Amino acid sequence: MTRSSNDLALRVSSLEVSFVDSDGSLGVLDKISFSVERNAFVCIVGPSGGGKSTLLRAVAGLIQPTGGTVEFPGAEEEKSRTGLVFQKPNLLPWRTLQENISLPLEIARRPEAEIAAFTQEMIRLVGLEGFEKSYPHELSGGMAQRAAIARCLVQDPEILLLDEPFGQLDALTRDRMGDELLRIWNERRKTVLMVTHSIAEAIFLADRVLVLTSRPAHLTMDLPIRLSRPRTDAMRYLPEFTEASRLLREQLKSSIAASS
Amino acid sequence: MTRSSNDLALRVSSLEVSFVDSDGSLGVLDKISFSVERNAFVCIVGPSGGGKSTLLRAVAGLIQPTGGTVEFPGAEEEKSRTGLVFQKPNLLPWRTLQENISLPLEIARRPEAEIAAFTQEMIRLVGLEGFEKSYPHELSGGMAQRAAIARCLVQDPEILLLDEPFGQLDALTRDRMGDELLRIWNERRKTVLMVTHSIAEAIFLADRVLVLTSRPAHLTMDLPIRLSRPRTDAMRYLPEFTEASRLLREQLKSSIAASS
Amino acid sequence: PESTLEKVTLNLTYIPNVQFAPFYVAIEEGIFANHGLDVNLAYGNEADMVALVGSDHQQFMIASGEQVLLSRAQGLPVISVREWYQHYPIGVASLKSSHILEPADLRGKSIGLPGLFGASYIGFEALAGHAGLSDDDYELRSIGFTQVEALVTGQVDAVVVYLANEPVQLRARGYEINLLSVADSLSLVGNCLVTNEKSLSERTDLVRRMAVALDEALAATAADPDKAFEISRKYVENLEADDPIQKQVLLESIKLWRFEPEPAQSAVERWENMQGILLDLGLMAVRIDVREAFSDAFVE
Amino acid sequence: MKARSLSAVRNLLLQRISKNRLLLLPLSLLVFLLLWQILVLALKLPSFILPSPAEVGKKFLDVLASGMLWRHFSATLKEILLGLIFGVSAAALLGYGLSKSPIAERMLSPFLVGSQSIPMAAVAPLLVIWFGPGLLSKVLICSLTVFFPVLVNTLVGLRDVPQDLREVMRSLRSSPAQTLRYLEIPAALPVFLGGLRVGASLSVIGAIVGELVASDQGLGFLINVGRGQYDTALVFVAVICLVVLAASLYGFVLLLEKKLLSWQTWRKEN
Amino acid sequence: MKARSLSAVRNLLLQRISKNRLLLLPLSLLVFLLLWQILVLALKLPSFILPSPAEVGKKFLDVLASGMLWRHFSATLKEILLGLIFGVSAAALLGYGLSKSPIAERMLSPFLVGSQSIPMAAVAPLLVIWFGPGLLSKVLICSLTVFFPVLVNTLVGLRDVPQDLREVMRSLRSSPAQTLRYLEIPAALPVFLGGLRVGASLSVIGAIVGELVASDQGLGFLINVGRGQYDTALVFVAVICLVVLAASLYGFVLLLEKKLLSWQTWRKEN
Ligand SMILES: Nc1ncnc2c1ncn2[C@@H]1O[C@H](COP(=O)(O)OP(=O)(O)OP(=O)(O)O)[C@@H](O)[C@H]1O
Ligand SMILES: Nc1ncnc2c1ncn2[C@@H]1O[C@H](COP(=O)(O)OP(=O)(O)OP(=O)(O)O)[C@@H](O)[C@H]1O
Ligand SMILES: [Mg+2]
Ligand SMILES: [Mg+2]
Repeated sequence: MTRSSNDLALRVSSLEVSFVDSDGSLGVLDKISFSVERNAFVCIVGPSGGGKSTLLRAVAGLIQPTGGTVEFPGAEEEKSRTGLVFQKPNLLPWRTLQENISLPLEIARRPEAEIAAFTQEMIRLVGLEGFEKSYPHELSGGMAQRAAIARCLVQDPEILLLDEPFGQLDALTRDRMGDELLRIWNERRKTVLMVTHSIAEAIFLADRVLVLTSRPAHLTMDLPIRLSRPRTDAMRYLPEFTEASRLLREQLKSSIAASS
Repeated sequence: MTRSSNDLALRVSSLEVSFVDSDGSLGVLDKISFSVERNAFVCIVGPSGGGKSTLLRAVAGLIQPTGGTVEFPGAEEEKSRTGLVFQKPNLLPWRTLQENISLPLEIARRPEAEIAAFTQEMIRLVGLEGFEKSYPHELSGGMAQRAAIARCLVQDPEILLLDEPFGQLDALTRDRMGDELLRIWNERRKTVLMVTHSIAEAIFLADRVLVLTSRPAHLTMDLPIRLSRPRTDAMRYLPEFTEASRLLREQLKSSIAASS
Repeated sequence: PESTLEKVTLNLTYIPNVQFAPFYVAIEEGIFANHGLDVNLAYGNEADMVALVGSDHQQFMIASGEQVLLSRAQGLPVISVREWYQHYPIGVASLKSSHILEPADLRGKSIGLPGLFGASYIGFEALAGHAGLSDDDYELRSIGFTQVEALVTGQVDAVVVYLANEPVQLRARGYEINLLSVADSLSLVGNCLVTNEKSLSERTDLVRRMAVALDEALAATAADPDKAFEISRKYVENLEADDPIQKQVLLESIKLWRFEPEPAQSAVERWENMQGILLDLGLMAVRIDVREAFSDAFVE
Repeated sequence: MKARSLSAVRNLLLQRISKNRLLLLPLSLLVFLLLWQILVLALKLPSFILPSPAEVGKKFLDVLASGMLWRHFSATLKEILLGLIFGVSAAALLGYGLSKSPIAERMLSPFLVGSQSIPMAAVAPLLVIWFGPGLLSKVLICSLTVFFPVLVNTLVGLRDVPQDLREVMRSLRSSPAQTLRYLEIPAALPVFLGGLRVGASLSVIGAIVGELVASDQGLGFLINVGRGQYDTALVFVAVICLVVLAASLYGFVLLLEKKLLSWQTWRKEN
Repeated sequence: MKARSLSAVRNLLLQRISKNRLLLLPLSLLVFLLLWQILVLALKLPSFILPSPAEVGKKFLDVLASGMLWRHFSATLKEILLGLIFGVSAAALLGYGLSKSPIAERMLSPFLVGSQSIPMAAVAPLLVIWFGPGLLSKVLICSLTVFFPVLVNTLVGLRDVPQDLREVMRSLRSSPAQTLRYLEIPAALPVFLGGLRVGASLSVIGAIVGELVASDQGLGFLINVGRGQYDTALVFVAVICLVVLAASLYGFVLLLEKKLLSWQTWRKEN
């Protein structure tokens, strides 16, 4: 795996976002700048309510930043540049699981056969075989979230934006999905930007971990993780791992203390 | 703290639940029996889609079991016997955070002053000061879930039923909420039945951990946690902790393998 | 041959009814065709039809005399070319038990009428005014077209009716009634054949043929009411061959018709009588020249 | 636990009854006829004011046999169906358009609302001049009647499409047409169909209003005929046909709801 | 990024305009008057069929000055307000009741729907006999008109209350009355108000229909008078008053929506 650091997939410059809420203006993102190299796996951690989801949504183009820019240098085509998995499953309640997962392909007008094949593949990947015909309401919280992940993966986007995608999964499924994610990332050479609330998960998965402060969020740390690939469970006990964990935990604590 | 094992708060006997879904009947809970002593802290772990939420909802009386019974031996009054925190925040979108949290007290027709005081106390407890007047949509995922926890606590129920309450919280808040929960449990002598997908969290918090299999779920393990109270972070590294962790992880793996 | 017939629409008010028997006879017996006319009968609201004829969107209609004056007062160039009715067809009906035998007996009574507009209102006011009564002497109630029902259920003491219809209906159902006829007090202009000034001046021959055809149709109908009734069944829905009530309605209305056109002088009188009432009621603001409201060009 | 199993039994019972709902309609019809007959006997009104069920039944058979009923019924039905097609399509299209442009909505809505409250009788001559006295003007009135409730519910339904599902569609780079097809139509459907329920039953009144003003066929015309001849039984036959027609249209929309919203039983939880 | 900032500018502009919406109504009114005048000039219809805006304006001032307009306007307004109060309360109450009992809904709905499609003109005799020719029968017709759209939307709104929020209320052991107050009313309000929008504008027609059939006051009566005297300008004055009345009622409901649903701007995401 060769990566040139000049080959950027995403550049965020002085990004600012504020909301007009019921009592005045609320600054959420405060001059956030970072970039992500092509095929890198970057995790974001930060306190609850800090602005992590807001950052991802701004990158996905779902909200207009109050200031700053989001660029995709050298992106080939406008389509399928980013794929976003929301914090909530947000499945369409009138579509079965299968129909929910095939939706992006239908929107992209892929041929029928391809849609069926890809959809089935993704359902298998997230372990939902047998529930193809179930409606969202018939799924447990974790199953719905897995379906949402499958719906994103099926688009095969260049940059995967994941907002706490494993929040509702049980420990085992969570580990399995993490492994799968690494496999997919590795196989298909994706760029991944993922919000998580588990420091251990962030270190285990990422090339770099970004730390946001609480609101208004700014970037206080950009920690490279120097663990070799492929990652194995054994690495969790390496000193590098423990050290990264300590650093991140302290940074988080101090940034919360500083802002409150 | 004295606890007699005969002093039961909850007895579940041969509980069975099955759903009629779009293609036939789906057995979810399969003859589940267990009991919870008064003031005990019991955690439930199990694979995603296994039936954990269903179990809690049956205990809360929200769904009618197909078979078996749920009893509350020696419960004094009908009211406030159980308080349930759902897997989703389920806040009322037209009420502010404060109004959402005070809802149970309004329903219980408590005096105004008491409502205001209790509500404010709970908002402080879950760290949402300053967001009293925000509408649910203006809250981040984690903040909404914390509000839902506050809404449950404010009722002061005898048995707390928690369905992955910390699923959307960041690591630090999660730890803090866990500590708070232990403090509340300790102070107010509550019985707690909590679903979690983190094995470590289950061990750290609980007196006993119940393991459910995948669907149709039955109880495969009822593991007492022999760690003293109050729990400290240091205990995470005790051999008892690691052993419990290993046992649970293995049980989970084998029960998934068995059923699929 | 058919192609030489001139197509025209003749507007009748309301819906198909035996009272319009002459027009059905005229079609079926070829009277219209003899005069080179292919007549299409249409039905609708009187005021709407007057507006359509006044604006020359259509050429012929049957309208009551007061409508001609009222609309002319508002500048509609409509004109009567042939009176159909001899007597103004409005009256006041009451149950025998109320002992309303002459107009003066209406004092202190409640009187139901469809509304404060149209022929029934004007006819009633003419009757009452002629008897020296004013609106303070009785109570008028707007009850819509529910006169029969309101009378027999005792909602009102008397109702304003069309002479040829409601009285027949009431008597046929066994109610004994007293009837006051407007025509007994005052000579007014009833239904006439109406066209507009433009047609009259530019298509005089057409108008003449229509007027003459109407004359012949009236005579033919009166000559053989049974046959006319039979012919009407083709046009009027729900008419049983032996329906005694509807047959009576036809006979009663024939009594109201005018067969021999009269000298113009007395026509002016009738129109002036009408105008006087409309002015008194405030329905017309200014006096117009009634001689322009009708044409006696086709009176033989 | 007792309370629970009791209510389970009750639910089962209700399910039974509602399954045999073929029985329900005749039952309520019977109750209705009984009430009517009692009313006739109690009020002692002459039959040309309130005919008895038997008289109306006889009249019904008469006009059915003579073919008269069917002729007028089908005329009205035609107007209604055409009116529904035009009215509903116009309302759905305009509703979609307005939901995308709040300014246009604000500019147009006073006129749209106003158009609802123009009594047909008042503008009849204009209608006749512009659209003739025939089918077109009736279809138009009918469309106008249907139009408004469907429009309002289209607007409300589209406004209530959850914002986060809209975001999903945007994140999938769906075109407006695709968002319409995959998100907006299914999401707004329940409320839209609520409007259609109202519209479908109002459409009957719409067609009749036109017929009452001026016509020579249709059930409204039949009512005029009956009233003109004091044949109240005929009026009742026509009115009952109207009522049945409206109820059928309503029932049809309910069926449609059941079919199109089968996911709704499941929808509750998402 | 360009596209984004462009659309931001556009949004700002639209915001400006919609803030100055006091300007919007006069503007659209002006457009309307212009179109009307053009129509008059183009069609060359005589003024007794389509009077010009100026003629109607003059007539308006006349009848306003004489007090005649206000007398009839207030009579109609009274009928409408009473009709609205009765119709809406009945519909809301019955809607709540029926939403709790699907069987009752199924038994009653054919009759409710049917009652919608009975043309008033056809049952006028019965109405006059039972309720007299006065205020009561008009209020009744008006209530009946309002009733149905509000009922249907109450039913749809209550049916669409999210099941998981119902579960929250149940888990809080809320009584039916409390569930109604804290959950069902606020949750069903948006769709209910949609029904009220339709109902409020239909109520005007309801009152007028009664007045056109039989009355001696009200705007419907004024229309009858104008038509009887071939005073088309007077008819137009009355019709315009009706239109304005309906639009005001509609606007009032919109205001109510804005006030009661202020949380809805935020609601989208929950
Ligand atoms: N549409 C909005 N209007 C007003 N305020 C908003 C809106 N969306 C988010 N916020 C506010 O912005 C802040 C950041 O929200 P965000 O969802 O980005 O947090 P987060 O870091 O993802 O938190 P969590 O980990 O709990 O999901 C919160 O304080 C929230 O109240
Ligand atoms: N109302 C319902 N109708 C039909 N099937 C249902 C219903 N609710 C739950 N299920 C099914 O029951 C099973 C268990 O669901 P449940 O929500 O209890 O799982 P869970 O253990 O809580 O999972 P998770 O950890 O992912 O939340 C799932 O397979 C789900 O599809
Ligand atoms: Mg978030
Ligand atoms: Mg669950």
